[in-house]
Amino acid sequence: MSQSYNRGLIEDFSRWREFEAGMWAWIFHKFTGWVLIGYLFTHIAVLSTAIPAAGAEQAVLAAEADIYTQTIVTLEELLLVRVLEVGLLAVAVFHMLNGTRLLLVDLGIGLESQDKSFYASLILTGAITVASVPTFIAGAF
Amino acid sequence: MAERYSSFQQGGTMWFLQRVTAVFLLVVLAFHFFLLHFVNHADEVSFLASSARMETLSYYSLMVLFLFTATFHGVNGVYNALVNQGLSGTKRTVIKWTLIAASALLIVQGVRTANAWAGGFPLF
Amino acid sequence: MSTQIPKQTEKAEETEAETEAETPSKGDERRAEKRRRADEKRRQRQAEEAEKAAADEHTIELRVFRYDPDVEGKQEPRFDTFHVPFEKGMTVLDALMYARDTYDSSLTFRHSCRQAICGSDAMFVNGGQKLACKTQISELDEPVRIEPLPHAEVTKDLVVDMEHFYDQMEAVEPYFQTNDVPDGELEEQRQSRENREKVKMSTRCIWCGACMSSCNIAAGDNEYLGPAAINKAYRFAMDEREGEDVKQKRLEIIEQEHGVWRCQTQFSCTEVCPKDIPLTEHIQELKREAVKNNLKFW
Amino acid sequence: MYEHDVVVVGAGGAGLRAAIAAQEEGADVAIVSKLHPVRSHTGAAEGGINAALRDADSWQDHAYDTMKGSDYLADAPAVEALCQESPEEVIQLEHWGMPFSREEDGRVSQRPFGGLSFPRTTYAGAETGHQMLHTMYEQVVKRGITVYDEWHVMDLAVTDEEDPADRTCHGVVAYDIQSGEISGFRASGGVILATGGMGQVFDHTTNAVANTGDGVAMAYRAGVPMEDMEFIQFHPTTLPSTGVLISEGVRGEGGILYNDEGERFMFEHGYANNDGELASRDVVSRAELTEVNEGRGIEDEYVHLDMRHLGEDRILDRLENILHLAEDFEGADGLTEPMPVKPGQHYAMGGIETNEHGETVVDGLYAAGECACASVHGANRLGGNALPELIVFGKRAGHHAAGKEMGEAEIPTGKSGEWEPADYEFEVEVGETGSREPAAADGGAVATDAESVLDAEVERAREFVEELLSRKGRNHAEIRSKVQKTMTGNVNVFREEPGLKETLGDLREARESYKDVAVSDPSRTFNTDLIHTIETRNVLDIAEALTMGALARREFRGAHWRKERQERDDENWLKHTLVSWNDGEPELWYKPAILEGENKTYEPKVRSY
Ligand SMILES: Cc1cc2nc3c(=O)[nH]c(=O)nc-3n(C[C@H](O)[C@H](O)[C@H](O)COP(=O)(O)OP(=O)(O)OC[C@H]3O[C@@H](n4cnc5c(N)ncnc54)[C@H](O)[C@@H]3O)c2cc1C
Ligand code: HEM
Ligand code: SF4
Ligand code: F3S
Ligand code: FES
Repeated sequence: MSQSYNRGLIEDFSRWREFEAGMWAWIFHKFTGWVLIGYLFTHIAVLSTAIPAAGAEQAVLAAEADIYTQTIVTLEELLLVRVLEVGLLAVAVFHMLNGTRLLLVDLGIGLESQDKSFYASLILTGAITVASVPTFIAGAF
Repeated sequence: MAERYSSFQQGGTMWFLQRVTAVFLLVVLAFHFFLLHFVNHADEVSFLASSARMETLSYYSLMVLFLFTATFHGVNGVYNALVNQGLSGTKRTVIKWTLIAASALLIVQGVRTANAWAGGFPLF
Repeated sequence: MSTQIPKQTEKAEETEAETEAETPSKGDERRAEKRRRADEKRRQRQAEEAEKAAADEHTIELRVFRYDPDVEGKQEPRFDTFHVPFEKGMTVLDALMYARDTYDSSLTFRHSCRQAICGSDAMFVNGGQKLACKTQISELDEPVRIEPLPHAEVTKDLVVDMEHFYDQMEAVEPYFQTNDVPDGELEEQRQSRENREKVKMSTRCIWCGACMSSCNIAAGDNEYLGPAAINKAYRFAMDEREGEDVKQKRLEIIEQEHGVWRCQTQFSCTEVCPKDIPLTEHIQELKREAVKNNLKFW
Repeated sequence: MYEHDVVVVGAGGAGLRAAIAAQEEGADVAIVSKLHPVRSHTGAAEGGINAALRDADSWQDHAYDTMKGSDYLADAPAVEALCQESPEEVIQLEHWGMPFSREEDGRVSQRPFGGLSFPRTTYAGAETGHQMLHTMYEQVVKRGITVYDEWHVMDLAVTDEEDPADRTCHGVVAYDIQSGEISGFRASGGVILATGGMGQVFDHTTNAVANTGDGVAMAYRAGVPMEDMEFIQFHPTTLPSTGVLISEGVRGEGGILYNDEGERFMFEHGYANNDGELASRDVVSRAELTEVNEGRGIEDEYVHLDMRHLGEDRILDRLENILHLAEDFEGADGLTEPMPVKPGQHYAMGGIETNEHGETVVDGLYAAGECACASVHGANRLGGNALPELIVFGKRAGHHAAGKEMGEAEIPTGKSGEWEPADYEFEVEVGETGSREPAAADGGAVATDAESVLDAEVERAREFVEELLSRKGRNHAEIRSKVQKTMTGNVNVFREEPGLKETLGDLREARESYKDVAVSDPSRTFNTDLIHTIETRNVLDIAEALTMGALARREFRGAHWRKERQERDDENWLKHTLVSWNDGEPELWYKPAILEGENKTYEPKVRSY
């Protein structure tokens, strides 16, 4: 069994500089994937306040005073949550775009421009995120 | 001579399912985001509005399918990532079953929520 | 500034003094004397070199990784600096050979053909896996930093242990197998031009190990077959002269737990391969073959 | 001590084929090689393998072409064996999966090559050697043949009888480069030397750095004669800084050679008024050097090979590989500038004297491949004839060593046949310097039983290494570089008496200096300094024998040109040159070339194409 030899700090700290596009794509995809599944769990947790809410009076529901609606509204009032939501969008968009890139790679399409398609995913993610900021922030203030 | 690694795994099937679910998610997630952030704004959400959507069979089943695929895709992705990093042996078995349990929990809870909105399984 | 003087000189001498006190053998004395002389020579050389560097603008500064488990003063990895006069067409290997033959004959690296075919001299040059003999010095930023291949055990200086890489290469049954060799004497197997074209790139591998060293996954999972071995499997799996049943066996080999599914399409293998083999493409094609084979619905 | 039936030294094309063959015969085989097999220089061969595969072709024609190409110095029995068996060997490679280039109908492709009367050069793109080497290594892996890689063989363990013909080889002594261990390898069946070329004798060569002719030197010191050492092929188009080969294809496509004054010298200076750049290798090499010597070389070193006029499309289509080579190894862009080229050492026709079964005069010692001289190339090797030599004679040696019955050989070895002593007196003393220093050890050992011969040899190797590591002295690199300089200066494509004598003197000095050579790296781990120092010894022995042969042969035959007599002299020189170590006092002698083949005699004719 061989193992990598420790060549001290020089190697460990500066290695990332030498990463190729494909390695960054891999790291980002991983990161975004984990964020998304993490979010899915919290998302369902928050949404399941709808279960007790379902037992509430019609009037309460109509007045939007049920626990589900209250939770969501309270959360949405926090600026932090809004910012995190934009972040989530960015994460999701990148994961989708790069995921599409990976699906193409799996099909053997466009392998020569795999680095360009990664940069394109990054740029597009940025653009879409910026463009959607108004919608997400709307009503927060 | 090198050791032969022959433990034949159904890596192929899982790999393939990861891609298939990805294609599905690509469409549904886009739809989901669009519907709940752009068509309807998140801060305007209410139980009744959610309920109204959930009461249609097509939306309900799409969302449940969304939940299933997203859970599979996400949890399988996490599991693969760990295995790729060298997770093995008992640790692997333990984590595998923990993840499966978590997925089951997530799905049960998710379906219960959907049912709460729909007032039981939507029949039309 | 040069780092050619080992920082441990003093410490090394201390240790020598100790060993001498314990076992005052002639051999030890001689070795100690030799080391002292070597150090002195090294210092002298370094002074000369610095002078030369100042006098001649066309010198290249090399910073070379040094380590030798066997020699006191080299057991702690360090970087040595060499100044090598530049010549048109000079490759990293030329520069290393010059440094070795002129300044320090203990500078160790593998090399043989000098023409990118023996695959001995893959190393880590300015942060990338390169074949030293195929890398022009003029295309690199200075100082040129030369290290052994990452993620492999360092044997000495720029030499790494290739055993594991060889094991992986040999784990994929890397030999032609067929059940129907034509009977007639001097009768060859037929192969279409298209098929030969298909496997052509995959047969160019020179076993340099650059790809394996660059792959993050291989670094994390020691048992991962790695791009070169998978490419070797591809070379046979795609050869139409091998029969269908052999192909089944080949797919099983590459589908094993640490086989193709480990690849995360990071592409660094493809980027560094000195023979321009489209490794990721080959790996991906095998994945698709394997899926087709398993699911058999198209 | 390691024990096997057959020990093969070297893992290039010849060594791998020999190992496979011996194993097929049921022997327990081990390969000992200083490089991992796939690193061997066979991988560098580009052009192809000659084999008469087609109905319109015949092995007889191939043999005829080879005899003619050799300038009638090859031995017919060996040439006929080569040409008869090459087809089946090539098909064997095909059956092992070698990815040959293919025709429309799926058969292997063949192309024309210099000096061949039929396009019979079978190839795999421009990487035939690479494919062949890897295909054979795959078979070695398949068969599970033991390979000791990165073990440097230092010397042979041979008994010390007076007459080399009475001696027996019991094994080899090798140094494990990784660990510094020195160990004996006992071979009860035989030792097969397949150590390849000796390009490092010259300072500009297409050969690898590892091609130091170790096997030849070891066999020489053990008493086996070296045959036809003076015949060295120089290739006219190699890159000046590295010696990388620029294929003949460039000139074939219409590439032009220019000197510093922009003259197309092949025509303008009348070197080859008909064929110009496409004249044979030795003619073009001599022309280039003449230009440089007369002051018309670029930077006094090389000439230009220009292919720009062929146009980008054609170059990219047919010579793309060349663009990469020029770019990677010389930093020259073949599309926009001419490429610098000069002649470089390429191939050694001579080597360890063997018969057509690969046997040497010493019992149990075989040689095959470029290090051997069964004499299939004579005074000049045809392109594409070395690779078939590896597989044909590799296999023969392997079979014989494993005990296969192969009949009586027709080529005599040693002084068992007709021979005559040389009448040439060397003015400089040659051979061993002074008393027998460990640094200049003879191959023989006094004992006769295998065990003690090996032990003695191992002991001697240990002492030698200890000595090198512990004493102080000069670095081998300066000695090697001196040898390479004088060899390239005087024993190059142009050879004349005064220069050759000067070189013999220089070599004498180098031998003296070698007596106090030392290794400054004290390490036991991967000590390349030590390995190179041991190799330099071999380089020295070979350079000397080569120069002796070149001095003695006063005629112009094949690759060997002598100013004193610029024509072939069949009257006096239809004979092989042999140099025997003779316990440190080299002896020069001759034996006749065998021109009678199986069913015809190859009458010397003028070699013109
Ligand atoms: C650039 C180039 C192009 C060529 N093109 C062609 C061509 O197109 N057609 C053709 O027919 N011929 C060609 N040749 C010639 C041919 O390739 C060689 O003659 C042939 O490959 C030599 O093979 P070999 O097996 O004898 O030696 P090699 O392949 O050189 O192998 C020698 C082996 O011996 C081992 N070895 C050496 N010394 C020791 C030691 N002391 N201890 C242990 N092991 C040792 C080495 O490790 C190596 O494995 C070409 C040659 C060159 C240089
Ligand atoms: C919207 C469309 C999506 C696409 C196109 C997509 C695509 C992909 C692909 C192709 C992979 C496999 C990467 C590989 O194995 O090499 C992957 C991994 C992953 N995905 Fe998605 N995905 C999407 C949505 C999601 C969602 C909604 C989640 C969260 C629930 C998610 C979580 C993950 C995780 C955790 C991984 C594993 C990451 C890792 O390797 O560490 N993905 N995705
Ligand atoms: S695939 Fe390329 S990088 Fe990897 S070992 Fe082969 S030649 Fe080297
Ligand atoms: S770098 Fe590694 S992850 Fe795959 S594409 Fe290459 S093997
Ligand atoms: S020296 Fe052979 S590949 Fe670089």
